[in-house]
Amino acid sequence: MVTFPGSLDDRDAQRAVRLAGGEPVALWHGDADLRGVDAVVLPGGFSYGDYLRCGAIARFAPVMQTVIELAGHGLPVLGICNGFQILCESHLLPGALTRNAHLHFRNRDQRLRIENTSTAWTNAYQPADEIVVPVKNGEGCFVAAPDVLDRLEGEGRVVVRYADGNPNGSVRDIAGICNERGNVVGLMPHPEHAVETLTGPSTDGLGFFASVLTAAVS
Amino acid sequence: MPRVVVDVMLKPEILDPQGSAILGALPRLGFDGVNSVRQGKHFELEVSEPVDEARLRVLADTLLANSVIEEFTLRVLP
Amino acid sequence: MPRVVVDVMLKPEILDPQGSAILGALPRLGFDGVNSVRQGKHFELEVSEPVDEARLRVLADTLLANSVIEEFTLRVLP
Amino acid sequence: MIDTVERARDTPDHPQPYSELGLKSEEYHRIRDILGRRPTSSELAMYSVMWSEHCSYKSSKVHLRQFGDLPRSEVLLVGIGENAGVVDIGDGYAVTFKIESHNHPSYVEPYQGAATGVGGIVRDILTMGARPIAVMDPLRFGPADAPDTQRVLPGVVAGIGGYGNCLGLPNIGGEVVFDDSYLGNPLVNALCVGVMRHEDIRLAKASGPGNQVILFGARTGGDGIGGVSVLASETFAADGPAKRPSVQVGDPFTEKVLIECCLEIFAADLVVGIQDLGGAGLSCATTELSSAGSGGMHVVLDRVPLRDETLAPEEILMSESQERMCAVVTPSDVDRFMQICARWEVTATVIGEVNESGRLTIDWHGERIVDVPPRTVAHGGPVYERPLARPLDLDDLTAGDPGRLPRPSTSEDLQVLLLRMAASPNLCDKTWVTEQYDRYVQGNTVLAQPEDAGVLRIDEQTGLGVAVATDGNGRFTRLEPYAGAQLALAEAYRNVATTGARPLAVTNCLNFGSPEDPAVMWQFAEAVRGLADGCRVLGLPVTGGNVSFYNQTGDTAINPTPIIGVLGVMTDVARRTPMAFGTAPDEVLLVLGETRDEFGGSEWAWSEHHHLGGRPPAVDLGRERALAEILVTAAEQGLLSAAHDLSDGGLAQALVECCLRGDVGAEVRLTGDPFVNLFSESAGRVLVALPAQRRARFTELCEAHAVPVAELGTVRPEHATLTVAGQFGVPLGELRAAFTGTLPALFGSPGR
Ligand SMILES: Nc1ncnc2c1ncn2[C@@H]1O[C@H](COP(=O)(O)OP(=O)(O)O)[C@@H](O)[C@H]1O
Ligand SMILES: [Mg+2]
Repeated sequence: MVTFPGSLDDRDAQRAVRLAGGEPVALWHGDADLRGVDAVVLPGGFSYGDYLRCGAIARFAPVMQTVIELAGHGLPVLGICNGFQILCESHLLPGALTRNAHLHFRNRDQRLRIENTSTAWTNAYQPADEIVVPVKNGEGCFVAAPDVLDRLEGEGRVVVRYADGNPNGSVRDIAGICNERGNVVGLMPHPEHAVETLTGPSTDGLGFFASVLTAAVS
Repeated sequence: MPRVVVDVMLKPEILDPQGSAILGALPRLGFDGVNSVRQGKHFELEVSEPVDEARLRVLADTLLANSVIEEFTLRVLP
Repeated sequence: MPRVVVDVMLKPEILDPQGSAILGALPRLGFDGVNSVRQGKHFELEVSEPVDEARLRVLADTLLANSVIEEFTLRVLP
Repeated sequence: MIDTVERARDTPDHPQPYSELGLKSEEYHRIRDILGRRPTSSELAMYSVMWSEHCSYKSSKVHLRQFGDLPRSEVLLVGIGENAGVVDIGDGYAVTFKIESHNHPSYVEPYQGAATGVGGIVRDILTMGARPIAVMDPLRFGPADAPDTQRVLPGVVAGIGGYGNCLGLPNIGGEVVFDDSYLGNPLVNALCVGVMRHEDIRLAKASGPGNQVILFGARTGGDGIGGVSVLASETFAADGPAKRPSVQVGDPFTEKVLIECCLEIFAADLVVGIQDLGGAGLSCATTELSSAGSGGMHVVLDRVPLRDETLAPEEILMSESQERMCAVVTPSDVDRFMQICARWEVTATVIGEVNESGRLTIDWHGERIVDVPPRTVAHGGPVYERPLARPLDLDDLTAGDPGRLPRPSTSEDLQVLLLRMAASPNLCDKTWVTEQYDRYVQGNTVLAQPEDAGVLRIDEQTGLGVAVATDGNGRFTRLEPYAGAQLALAEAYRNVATTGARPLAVTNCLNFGSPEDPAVMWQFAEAVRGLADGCRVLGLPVTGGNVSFYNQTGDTAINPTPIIGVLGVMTDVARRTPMAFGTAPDEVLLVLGETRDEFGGSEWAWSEHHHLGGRPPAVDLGRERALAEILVTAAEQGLLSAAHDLSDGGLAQALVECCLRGDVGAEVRLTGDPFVNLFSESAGRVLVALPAQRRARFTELCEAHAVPVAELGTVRPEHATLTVAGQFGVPLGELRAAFTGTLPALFGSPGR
């Protein structure tokens, strides 16, 4: 779990990892050492205040140089919200996240459809599973060039899609995507906020963290 | 069609957190020699002729810039 | 000290909700004759001499603009 | 030329602009008497800003004393006088909470005004040694359809969200109220809650001679100079915000980093005392710290890191640049302190040293520009017993009984009224606002808006948690300030209890017009007396608060608006009672309390008839206590599946909200006048739902506490209709459309 200056959901994501049966390890943005972890989560928040562009400054942190390198060798990496933005800025994932079409920050419980269950982070779900997890972002509108989108669709790399309403204007209702290998996944919604009935709209988000434990074992 | 460019900047005495954050990041990226960064907004408008510059200034002043904290420059390009 | 101005705009094919919102508000505020509005970012940098423009372009291209969705122009002012 | 102490001695007759700085001539002469000479311009700046209404409480002090005189509460660990009060919630945990106003700045520049309001209250909480864990935002605006509300509301909401979201603080509740009286004076109040272990409580004092004074956080710039005295103490000129004072811009990222940095510093136990820089900036921090500690401090002002090198020393002392803190650190800890700051890339500078001289001395360019007894600046300000006079129009107002207003006479009228009320700006769904706030971050939000109170888990192992609610009703308070304050207290108290939490402590923000108007001052005095008396009956301490005066346009003051915050504790948040119907099988509905024909100051009278008159509903705090006892016990025993307090809009509104929240229908049967039953705003009532098999046990509990309980009806999950037997049935879809359509129609539909 990487903490950048301005990361907010880092402790929440650690809790989610713990509830899924994993052992969370705190990593620091300024430290290039990943301490031998089996997978990396880039949590939500406002790294560097989201100034300039979301994720634009965090992308250059020392820790990201290692993440970029090891992701290329198959290390599972999940970017949630701000983490997704950082992955796009780092070019680990294609496309970009822009200002929500309605120009507001929006927090709501969102229905999603899991479109790809073969990634390191979604193998615990069944194809076409529908889950409810919170979304909360101001710049979550996914955009990419038409040919990139066609490739993403063609290769099954749209991992999650908004169902029942699109909260930010993302093209083709895309909520999350993965790289070619399926080890790097980024999504705007927050599965780590749907891991306990007491505090979340559901426990549907646990699957992301359970998936990677299986992936790490295999 | 004539184009009008409006640049909006925070007044110099107002804190510019975005500019400061970028400036702070530069050394980490190995860029030196930049002593200050300020970030503002850049608007490009396409307008019909004839261009009523005075009216456009009102527009910039009331809508594009927040005169409490920002100031603007306006250029009409042919 | 030399100043460098970088203007960053979304590529034309990318939707610009902020520009559209402004355009949509204009008639309500009684402004007509504006046919399009696009909103981008405007950066003003103060740099030390000598100015290495090529290096500044790299800075603009890697940090100030995201080449996936944006394009930029750079001007060095004396 | 620098105005030094020496020069001030030599030029006693040098004219000084004290009145431009907001000081009265007597006040200026008092300063001269204290110093035995004329003040230097820097000293004058410090006194003027610290003796302003905002910082010195000169008009309110004599009244606020009543809060300090309440019986000592055993849960109160730190009381009024510190940055925020601290209460013991058990298991070694302490919670601090406080409300502040940022009304005038938010009118001038809604986004930044509201954002910096959040920033300021969060620093107050942080200063106590606590991790901030949530915010709330009680807001008041002019009419929803007024053009200026279109400017102010979206900006305020975006500012609160922009700052709070970026800090990672869940927003768990607040209020959005529209009323003509706030048109030129919106109210932007912000509450923050923080948690710490008992041993981590920190205080604002500079003790230990030789200890170092460290300024850390953002650099000091020219923002908000004079903001305190101009923004907070003077009424706007009749022509509106034309003479715009400079505005502060917030940097939430810097504040977020500052929070984490401070918490790490606290954990390493590196501070002797700490103070945030808010209104009056360094003037306030240095004088308050030194007067609470060893009594003396020396500061070298040249060391203050500046954003703008052209600032004069007076300006540096008055600057309200945000995101700054001031700490007192023993010399041996300074290095470790600096290391933590460096790790977070927080600028930190030693600017001075504590001593026992009894004086605050400040140097600039090697010359002495300030030499004052700090207590006289921080606490020696004037105290006024302002004249009080019952408002001349009050008799006419109370005589204007709403009983004479036309009421609906047919079932069809009633149904139309129910839908229209549900769609009225004050009662309608506030999702347009609240979805701009993050309520999930930190992962401990158990209940948030639109529930009666926000509920936060504090301890993941035990489930220990707190509930917080804020309430205020300017119309009730206008009609009868004493009762109005108590009604606000009662409602916040009831809201906390409705979720199952035991009310523990009170904070408040008192928003009023000009204290120089005897009618306003009377309202203020009555409201404070009502609140203090109310707290005595409920057995709750007032832990702190804030006063905002001069909320008026010309001679017209806002409706007096005390906002009351109540904090409660819950031993296990898993036992909280939510408001949605339909979460348990076979639910029956009961109403606790008595419904009377009470429409004075009601939402019905206002939204249907634009009428404000008569008397507000009767308050019975003994009944509120009994009610709370029932609700808390019922939650502990797991008797209730839902509960919702009856307030604005009465039973009708509560039914609409509970049905829509659970997306289930209900059928109710009314005895007596259906209009009064549905729309009266009698206090001390709660609507509950529970599985039928627990009804007997629950009614027994009510009888034991002598609270009347009436059968109302049943939840009907299979019927998507709210039915009032013998009157009407409204499909939920129609209800939802009415309830949710209003704000998007007014402020722009945010898309699908
Ligand atoms: N209405 C009030 N009720 C109770 N305490 C109050 C009220 N107004 C101010 N206080 C208390 O007076 C003290 C000084 O307030 P203030 O100067 O606003 O503090 P700060 O500058 O830390 O915000 C604080 O302890 C505050 O809680
Ligand atoms: Mg304070």
